[in-house]
Order: sequence, then structure tokens, then C-alpha cells
Amino acid sequence: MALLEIKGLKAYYGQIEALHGFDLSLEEGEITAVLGANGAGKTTTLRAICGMVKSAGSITVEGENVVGMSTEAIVAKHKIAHVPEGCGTFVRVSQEENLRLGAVTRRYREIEKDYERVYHYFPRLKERRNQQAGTLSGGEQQMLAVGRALMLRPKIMLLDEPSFGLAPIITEELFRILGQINRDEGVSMLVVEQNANLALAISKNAYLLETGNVAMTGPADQIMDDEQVRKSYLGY
Amino acid sequence: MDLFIEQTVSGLATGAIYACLALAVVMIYQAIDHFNFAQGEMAMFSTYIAWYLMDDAGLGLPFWVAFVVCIVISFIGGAAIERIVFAPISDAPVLSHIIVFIALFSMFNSLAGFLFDFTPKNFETPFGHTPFIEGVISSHRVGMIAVTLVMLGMIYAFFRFTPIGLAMRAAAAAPESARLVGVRVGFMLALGWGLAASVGAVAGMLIAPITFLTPDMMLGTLLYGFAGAVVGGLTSPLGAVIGGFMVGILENWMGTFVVGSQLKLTVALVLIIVVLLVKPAGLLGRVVVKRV
Amino acid sequence: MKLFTTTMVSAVALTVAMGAAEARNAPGVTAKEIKIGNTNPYSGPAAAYSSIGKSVGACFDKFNGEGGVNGRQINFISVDDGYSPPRTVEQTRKLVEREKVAFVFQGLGTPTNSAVHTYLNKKKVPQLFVATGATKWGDPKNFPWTMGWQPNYQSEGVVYARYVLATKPDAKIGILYQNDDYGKDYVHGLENGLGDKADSMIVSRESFEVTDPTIDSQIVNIKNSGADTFYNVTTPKFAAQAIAKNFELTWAPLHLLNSVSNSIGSVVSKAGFEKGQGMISAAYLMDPTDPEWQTHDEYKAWNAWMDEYYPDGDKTDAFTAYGWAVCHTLVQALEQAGDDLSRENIMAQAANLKNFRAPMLLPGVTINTSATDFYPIEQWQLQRLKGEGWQRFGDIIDGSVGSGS
Amino acid sequence: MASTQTSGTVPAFLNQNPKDRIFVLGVPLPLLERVGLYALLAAVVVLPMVYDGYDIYEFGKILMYMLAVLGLNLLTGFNGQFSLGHSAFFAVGAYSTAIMMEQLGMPYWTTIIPAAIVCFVAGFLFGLPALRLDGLFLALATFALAIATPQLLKYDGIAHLTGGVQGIVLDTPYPPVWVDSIVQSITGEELSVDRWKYMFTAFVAVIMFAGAWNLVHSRTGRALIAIRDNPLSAKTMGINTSIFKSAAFGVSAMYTGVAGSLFAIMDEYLAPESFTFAEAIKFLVGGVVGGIASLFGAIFGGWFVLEIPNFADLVATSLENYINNPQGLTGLIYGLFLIFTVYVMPMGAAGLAQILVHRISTKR
Repeated sequence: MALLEIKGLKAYYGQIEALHGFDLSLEEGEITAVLGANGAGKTTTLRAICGMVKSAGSITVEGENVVGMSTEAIVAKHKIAHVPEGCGTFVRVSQEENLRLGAVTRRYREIEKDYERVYHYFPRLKERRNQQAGTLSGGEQQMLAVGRALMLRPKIMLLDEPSFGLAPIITEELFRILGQINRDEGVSMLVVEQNANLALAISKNAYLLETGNVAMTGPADQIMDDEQVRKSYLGY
Repeated sequence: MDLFIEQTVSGLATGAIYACLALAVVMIYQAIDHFNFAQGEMAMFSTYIAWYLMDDAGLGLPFWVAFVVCIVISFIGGAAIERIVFAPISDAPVLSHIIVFIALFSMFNSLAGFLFDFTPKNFETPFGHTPFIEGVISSHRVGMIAVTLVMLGMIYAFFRFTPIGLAMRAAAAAPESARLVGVRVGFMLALGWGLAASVGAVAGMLIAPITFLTPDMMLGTLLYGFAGAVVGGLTSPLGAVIGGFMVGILENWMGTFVVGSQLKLTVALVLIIVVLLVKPAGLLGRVVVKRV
Repeated sequence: MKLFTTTMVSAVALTVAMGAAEARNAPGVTAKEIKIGNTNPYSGPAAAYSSIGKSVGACFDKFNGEGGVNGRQINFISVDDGYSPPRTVEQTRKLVEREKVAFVFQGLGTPTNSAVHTYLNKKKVPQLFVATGATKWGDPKNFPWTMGWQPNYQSEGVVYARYVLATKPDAKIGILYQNDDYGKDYVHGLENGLGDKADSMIVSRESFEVTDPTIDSQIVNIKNSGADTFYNVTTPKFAAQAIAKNFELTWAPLHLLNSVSNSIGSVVSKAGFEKGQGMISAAYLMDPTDPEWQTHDEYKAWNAWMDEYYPDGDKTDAFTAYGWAVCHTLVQALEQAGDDLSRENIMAQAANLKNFRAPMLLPGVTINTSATDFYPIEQWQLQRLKGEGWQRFGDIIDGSVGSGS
Repeated sequence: MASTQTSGTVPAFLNQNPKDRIFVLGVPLPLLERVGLYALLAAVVVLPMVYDGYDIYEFGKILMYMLAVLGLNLLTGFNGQFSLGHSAFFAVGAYSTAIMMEQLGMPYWTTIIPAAIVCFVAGFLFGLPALRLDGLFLALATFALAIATPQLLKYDGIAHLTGGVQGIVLDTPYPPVWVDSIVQSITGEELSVDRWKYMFTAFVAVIMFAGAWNLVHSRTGRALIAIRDNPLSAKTMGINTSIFKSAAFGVSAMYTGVAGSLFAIMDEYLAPESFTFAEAIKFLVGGVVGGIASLFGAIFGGWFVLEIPNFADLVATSLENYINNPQGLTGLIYGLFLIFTVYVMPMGAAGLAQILVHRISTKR
């Protein structure tokens, strides 16, 4: 059984149904891309996994259905690190305190060496460890967000538009590091992206969402080769 | 002694009152990202509880026992207010919260008068009222400053060095992100309210021996406390204490040498507005960077 | 005020309907009942004074239990105005026009009574024995329907001025006063009493607001002005603060404490007896907490009444004695009025009290009014704090300031 | 003023009124509202013919409070700015009128417009720094303003104008001779001062209410609402948010200030004690319970503000036999009402009415 198994997922904002019941799965140690236009339900899917929107159907993580569980409990129990759109930086506290917050559910003694782990991937963060996080640049904040996710020692990382608003060169570096994290630490990742090229390049499987439903699914390279996808999302 | 020096010393002593309350203001601001307009009234009510515990007509407990019991009751009360009153409206707009603060203000004020009547009550102090430095400052005021500083140290350490303090700040400033890293936001808010109510209770118990205990003891005091917190920086406990002392001194200077004692409250008003406009972070607070 | 006479003339038309319909007696008066209205701050910032309203009510309960006044039961309708003038207007109009009370009695507070001053006089409804010591309540020429009761604040100021002039003619006086009509009246009284010497003798004037947390800064200023006499015009909470602060500063001037705050039980004992030794204050009422009176017959009667009719009341609260005394004064006026309970006669009898001694007044203090004298109590006796009680000294002093002016 | 500035720059959607397409029992909602408005207007006209004395005085006060609450609604409900300090503008209006009457000898009815201008300017000036303050901080600043107001009024430096701690006793506003003679010729009796005070108040209140109605339903009004709902996009759409927000503060202060003027004329007496923080709370309670984003809500709020103390009295008297000093619980009752409103009907009485209307309405 897959690490994360979604069946018949529906999600609601108030009265409005945003996801109309689809299936999705994420295998252990793999990166899966979720593509789609604005409003297709990508972000909602990630939020549903973390219990942040009202949802129906089943979301099974490590064999347990998490629908109805609180966000805090899902994060703590199943080690799911969510890197939200716009980074979710805690702007008022220092950069290192942001990292500390990533490990808030873990025991204090265990996390000391994890700072070094994060700085190993993102050397630039080390220089700014005591700077107020709100004053970091967009790229640094994105790295900080990934770093914060790493502090959880996650099994699953949910990444929401990590390339959003970043310069192409920084985006490429970020995705290189994401791939490295996936290989080195065996973290499974669900990546939501507008920049389909980059996402597909590091993914094994991919889903294409359209207005709250899965329009297409398959191995990443197949998706990349698909005529229609190329036209609509890859731009060539 | 020179009038200027005497007014400064007297300002320091009064400033200790404001510092105490400013600390409580910062505590709640850090914990829930709001000003609690009912903070003064809650502190006043806590003080009445302590008075009841101590007074012969009440339970007649010794001071320090009453002190601790009062802090515990205030903590539970504060947390209960969050859970019962604020948790159900956590998604409501700011206005709703302000209205509930005003409602609490009105309710505590009214309830205190109803339960304990309006005649001024004498509140005991363990430090005594003997002169500490002859003609300058009394032992209670020294004790009060000492307790304020101890409390400051504890709050500073709590926010700075403990994971739970950090989590609390995160939960207040960005509840959604906090939830995503696994912070139990509801628990943090209740804890923050509890702690703020406790700090307020200590402030009330320190202030009451000087001002005497009446249901309206906190209205003006709270304004100065707000001024202190704003001057010092709403995110900095140390700033709040320094700000409180500064407001105390400034009030005396302005009252004595510039505007006369009739416009002292106006000084606090102007101070709040000017600082908010010119240096919103206050002296020691951090600039709140907003992403747009 | 120049318009007032024309006001009175045209107001007659308004009130004709009321007077004509009910023969002689005032509205609210029947063979069995007299309806009396009252506003008191049961809520809000001045709620400490509400024990006056409650004790007056309890006092009427006692008279009603004993068969009433002139065979009529007193129906005392006491309502809350929260010490807010607009609310007083609403409540008073309601009492007069809807409840149809015979008159209003013991409305509390200067701003609140001021708000209905013209209204009641235009309507010719007696505004009897208001619970405030402002001087303006004794103005029968312009306001024939309004009368105070307690000695006015200015007269007390005059008493202190005379005392200072007699015992310490070279005194340098520092004044701490509450920044409202009450505080300023006290200051005026002292200034009047000192006369020409006021400017040279008063070296410092410091005011405070009721919302101020402390009065420390003001006291430091007064002390620094070189004052050797401290005129303390404050309400109980601040009076206690001032006594404590002086002690803290080891400043020991001649301390003149206004009567508003000279209660042993609620002020002096709370500040600490040792801090207030030697203070001078004026009094016209017995302080129920003063040991001197514990054996006095009037105290015993008061005590028995408190136990039976106002058991929740605080016996250390001087306002209960005040309520007891003022209630007896009204009863006296009503008894004098006999069966002619028209508003005119009630007012006339209130202005015709001769050497009346209300219980709990200091021995020797009596109440006198006339058509031109609307100040019922104008006598004081000075007292000095010694040990745990006040010691009266000197004669009963007449502190009248321009009666009937 | 503001509407000319925005014409042409305000995007098209601001000109649409979404209510146009809603029908209640077959009647278009705007029409229904208009009918309701005229019914209220009729009631306002008829009242003085029926009532006199205390009753009509109370109705006058309701209208006066309605205006005060309306001021707060325009600011908070329609522009999203907070104020806990509207008692200050209430005081500015009241004292402006009193000073003009007392010092300049102006007749009471001539003071309304100058007082309104004074209040607008005061509000506009306070609104300038307020621009830079977020909701919470603005609440703090205005909280401070409300607490400092009574002290400012007593200040010795201006006591020769304000009467200081003594306050000001004003002349009675007698009806003009021509009005009196008209009334006498119709009814045969003299017009009482109470009735005249009411008529005067109602006249001002109706004009002001109509003004608010037009403002809210104009392009300017929609611009204000756009600023409330999304300041950033309002800015990008070319709305000069700072001018609008300051002006909104000014207009709001003007409404509450005119209420203050009417209060001075009605009660004929002013004292600093009439303008405490408790008064500011009153307006807030009225606004919130009536429905902060509704003009009709202000009417309900005005009534509520006047009646709630009576209600508290009633509760108090009924408890008299059980507990000591039940009147002390007035504040508790205030508080419970506020919390109840926030929980059960966050949009106030007007919001509740709206929901009921929507239940029985259809869209076309």
C-alpha cells in the first residue's frame, strides 16, 4: 500500500464543493507532481491532506484515515511537513527560531544536529541565523520554509508552488536541492507546481487536475510527452 | 532635594505601576496578537479575589498563600475566557473581538462593584510601607519594582528560550502556519490568556497597596500601561518595562514643568498616537514586516 | 440666567394642568401614600455614594413599619442614573411625569442635579435636600424649588481658613484638590476665608482627576513648594493615598482633611492611624466608627435600625449615618406640612425648619431654614486625629457663606 | 465633494446595486426599503401629534442617539475603521453649539451647521494620523481619546468657553413665533417646548439620515465599502484611499457631532461628566446591536441605547428581593448583550432582518 492514499476526496469551502471526489496516491520515497491551472484544486488537495479544509472521502496515511483529525495531530503523528504557498514564514521571530518551530512537535534534545542538516542543504541560511525572518528575501524565505519542513524529519513533504515569485536561477537551485533531499533522506514529496517542466523533471509520477477532478495521471515522463499537456502547461 | 530629581524618582515609583501593567499588555499581545481592553478590569477583579482570600471577612489566608492561589485562579479564569468566549469566534473579524473585549470590560467592572461594593479597600503588602530611602521611596515600591523585574526576567526567558514560548508567539502571529508545523494553536491561545491574566493579577496585587482597591482603579492606569507598552514596543517585554518607567517619569515632568497636572491623561493620549505614527515598533520592539 | 424670569412666566402655562386638577395635594399624594422620587448612582464611577440612596430607603422602611408619616406610607422610588447627567434628566422626567412623584429628594451629585435644576424649577417640583455640597443649591430667589442639605463645601473651606488664620497666621498652604466642581468649591471657600491674604498664603495648587492612578507627583510638588500646611480636598481613595504618601515622604505639615473623607472606618484606618496623627478636619455628623459615640443614644438607635432594616449595609460607611439624618429631616418637614401636602407647602415647610436636630448630627449642630435661607446645615466643629479617633475641640462654628444670596 | 473626485476613476462595478435583482414576495427589495423608509418618516411626523412631555422627549432622544450611532456605522460599518472614541466628537458637537449660543449669542437653530463643520474638520484631522493605524491600533488611539476627553473639557485654559467643571446651562429653545402661531391656528393650543424640541430634532435627523442614505448608495459610498472590503485592490482601482478614509472619519464625526449639538439643545445642560468612556461604549453598543453596516440598524441602535438602561432597571427591580444592589449589574447586562449579539447575530438586528428577508425573497 502506498504511503499516502487518497480515495474519493471531496473538499468544501462553506457550501461550495471544491474537489469532486478523486483518487491520488504517493508511494514511499517518491516525488509526485500535481499540475493544473489556477483554481483546479491543487492547493485545496494539499490543505485537505493536512486537515485544513472540510473534506469527505478517505485520506489514508500509513494505513490510518486522517480525515477529521486536527492539523496539529496529523503533522505530529504522521510527520507530514507542509510548505505552504507564500512560505508561511513567521515574520516576527528570527530565522533560526523559524527552524526551531519546524521541530516544535519533537523533543528538544533530538533536534540540535538537525540545524546543521538544514544548513548543509542551504548554506546561505547559516549566515542569517539571527536575522528577523520577515526581512529575508523571497528566495531565502522559500529555502527557510523547506528548511523548516526538514526540521520535522518528515516522511512526507507537501510543497505548494515552491517556485512562486522566485528568479529562474534560484528556482532551479531549489529544485536541485529538493531532488537531493528526496534521494538522501528518502522523503516522499507531493509537489504542486505551475512550472510543470521543473516539477516533472524531478517527479516519478504526476497528476493533472482540472476543476476539482483528476484529468490525467501517469508516470512523469509520459505526462511530459503528452501532446495536450505540452500545449497547455509546458508551453511548447 | 531638587524638585526635578524628586519628580523623577516619584515618576520611577509610579512608572513601576505602569511597567507592571505594560508587561501584562505585552504578554497578551504576544500571546493573542490583540490588545485586551479588558486587561485592567481583569487585573482589578483578580485583585479583589486576592483581597477576598486574605481579608478577615473572606477566608483570612496569609499573603503569600493568597498571592499564589490568586495567580492560579486568574490563570484558570483567563484560559477559561479564551476557551468559552473567544474560541467560538476565532474566525470573526477584529471588530467582533474588540466588542467582546469591551463587553468583558463592562462585565468585570460591574461585577466587582456588585460583589465587593465600591468603598476603597486596603490591600496588604508583604513589603510594608516603611521608608526604604528616607523621604524618597517606600519599601513597598522597592518590592514592587523588584517583583516587576523578576516577572520581566521570567517572561523574557519564557518567550526567548522555551519552545512553548516560541510556539505561543508563532500561534498568535500566524495561526495557520503555526498549525502546519504542529503547534496546538487553541491550547496556546488558552495558555497565553491564562498567563496574561496571571501577570495582570500580579500587577493588580502590586498596584493595589498604593492606589487602594476600587472597581475603577484600573481605567486610567490601563491607559498609561498601554502607553508604556506602545513606547517600549509591543513585542518586547523589556521594552514594555522601560516604556512603563519612561511614561511614569514623562508624566511627572510634563505635569510639573510643562502642561500642569490637568492634562496628564492627554499626555498619555498624545504619546500613544505619536509613537504609533512615528515609531510603531516602539523603542525595543521589532518592526512587524508585512508581506502584501 | 437673565432669561430665567421670562422662562418662569411662560412655564406657568405648562404646569397649570397639573396643579388645577388635584385640588391641594401634590401629585403622588393620596390619603395613604406619598410618592417620592430619587436618583442615585447605583452603577458607574460614583457608585460608592449609592449607600446614601439605600440607607434613605431603609430609613423610610422603618417609618412605614411604624405607621408612616402623617398616616401615609412613603413610597420611595429610587432609580439609577449612573452619575450621568443625561440619564438623570431622563430618569427625573420619568419620575415626575410618568410616576407622578410629589417631589424629588436627595438626588445625588452636582452635575446630575444641575442637569435637572431648571427643569424642576420650571415645573415647580421641589428638588429637596440634594446630596451635594455645591453652593448653588441655596438660591431661593432664582431657584425657589431647590434646596441643599449638607453644609456646603465653601463653608467648610471658610472654617479651615479661619482656623489657619487664628492658629498659624504665617502658614504657607499647599492645596490638593479634585478637578471638578466639588474640589473647586472647596478651594474657593478657603480663598474667601483667607480674604486678602489668600494670594500670599497659598503657595501651591495641584489638581488631579478621578481617573489618575496616583497623586504622588502632585504631593511632591506641593511639598517642594515649601508649604507647611496641606489642604487635602480629595475623595476617600485619594485621601487615603495622600495620607500614606505624606508619611512616605516624611512630610508632616499641618494637614487639613476635608470632611468628605474623614471617615475613620473607610479612610483613616485604611491609610493607617499612625500616618494621620494630628490631622485637622471639620465635621457636622457623628462618625459611626468613632469610639466616642458608641454609647450615645442616637448611635444606638442608628445601630438598631441598621441591624433591622439595612443588614447588608456597611456600618463603617459614614454615608449610612448621612442617609439616616437626612431622611429624618424630610420626615420632619412632611410632619410640619400636616395634611396640606401641596408642593408649595412641602417646600414652605422645608424652608421653615427651626432648630431641628436630626439624629446623628454632632451635639450642638441644628438645622435652620427660612424663606431666604436655603442652607439647612451651616455649623461645623473642628476635630483632631488622636490615637484611633477624632477629638473635637473648640466651639460649634458657624460657617455660613452669604445665605440667601 | 468626494464624488466629483472619483467620477471617471471608479470602476464600473461600483455603480451596480446588487439589491436591484432581489424580490421579496414579488416586490423589489429597494422599493420595499423605500416604503419602509417612508413609513418610518410618517411615524416621525405623527408622533408629536400624539405624544407630549416625557414621551416625546424620549422619542427625540432616540433620534438623537440614532444620529450618533449612524456616525459610528458610517465609519465602522461602511469604511471598516474602528472608533472607541466617538464620545469625543459627540462632545465637540455639543460644546460647539453651547459655546456659540452662550458666547456669541447665536440662536440655537443656527448653530447646527457650524457645529457640523467644526466636527467634520475635527474628525478629518483626527482621521489623518488614523490613516496609518491598523484596526487594532486605531481602536487603541481612540480608546485613549475617549478616556482623555472629560479631562480636556475641564481644562482651565478653555474653561472660560466650556464652563470648566461647572458645565454650561443653556437657554430653552422656544419654538419660533410663526411655527407656534401655525400650530395654534390648527390645534388651538400652544406648542409645547418638548414637542418643538422633538420637531426640531426630527427635522435635522431626517435630513441627516437622508444624506447618509444617498451617500451610502452613491458611487462614493461604494468606494468606501470597497476600501473596507479590500483596501489594496481599491487602491489599484484608482480610489484615493487616504482622502476617502479621512473624509469618512470626518463625515462620521460630523454625524455624531450633530447628535451632540441636538443633545445640548435638548437637555439644555452640558457637563464633562456627560462625555465619558461609558458614552463611547453606548454608541458602540448601539451600532453593534443594531447592525454596524446598516442605516436601519442605527435606528434600532438609537432606540436600544436609550432603552437598555431602562431594561437593566427593570431587571434590577425584579431582582430586588433576592439580591442586594441589583442595579450594580447594569454593566453586566450591557456586556451580556454585546456578547450575545456577536455570537447570535454578528450583523446585528439589521442583519437578522436581512436574513429573514432573504428567506422569503427570490432572485431574478
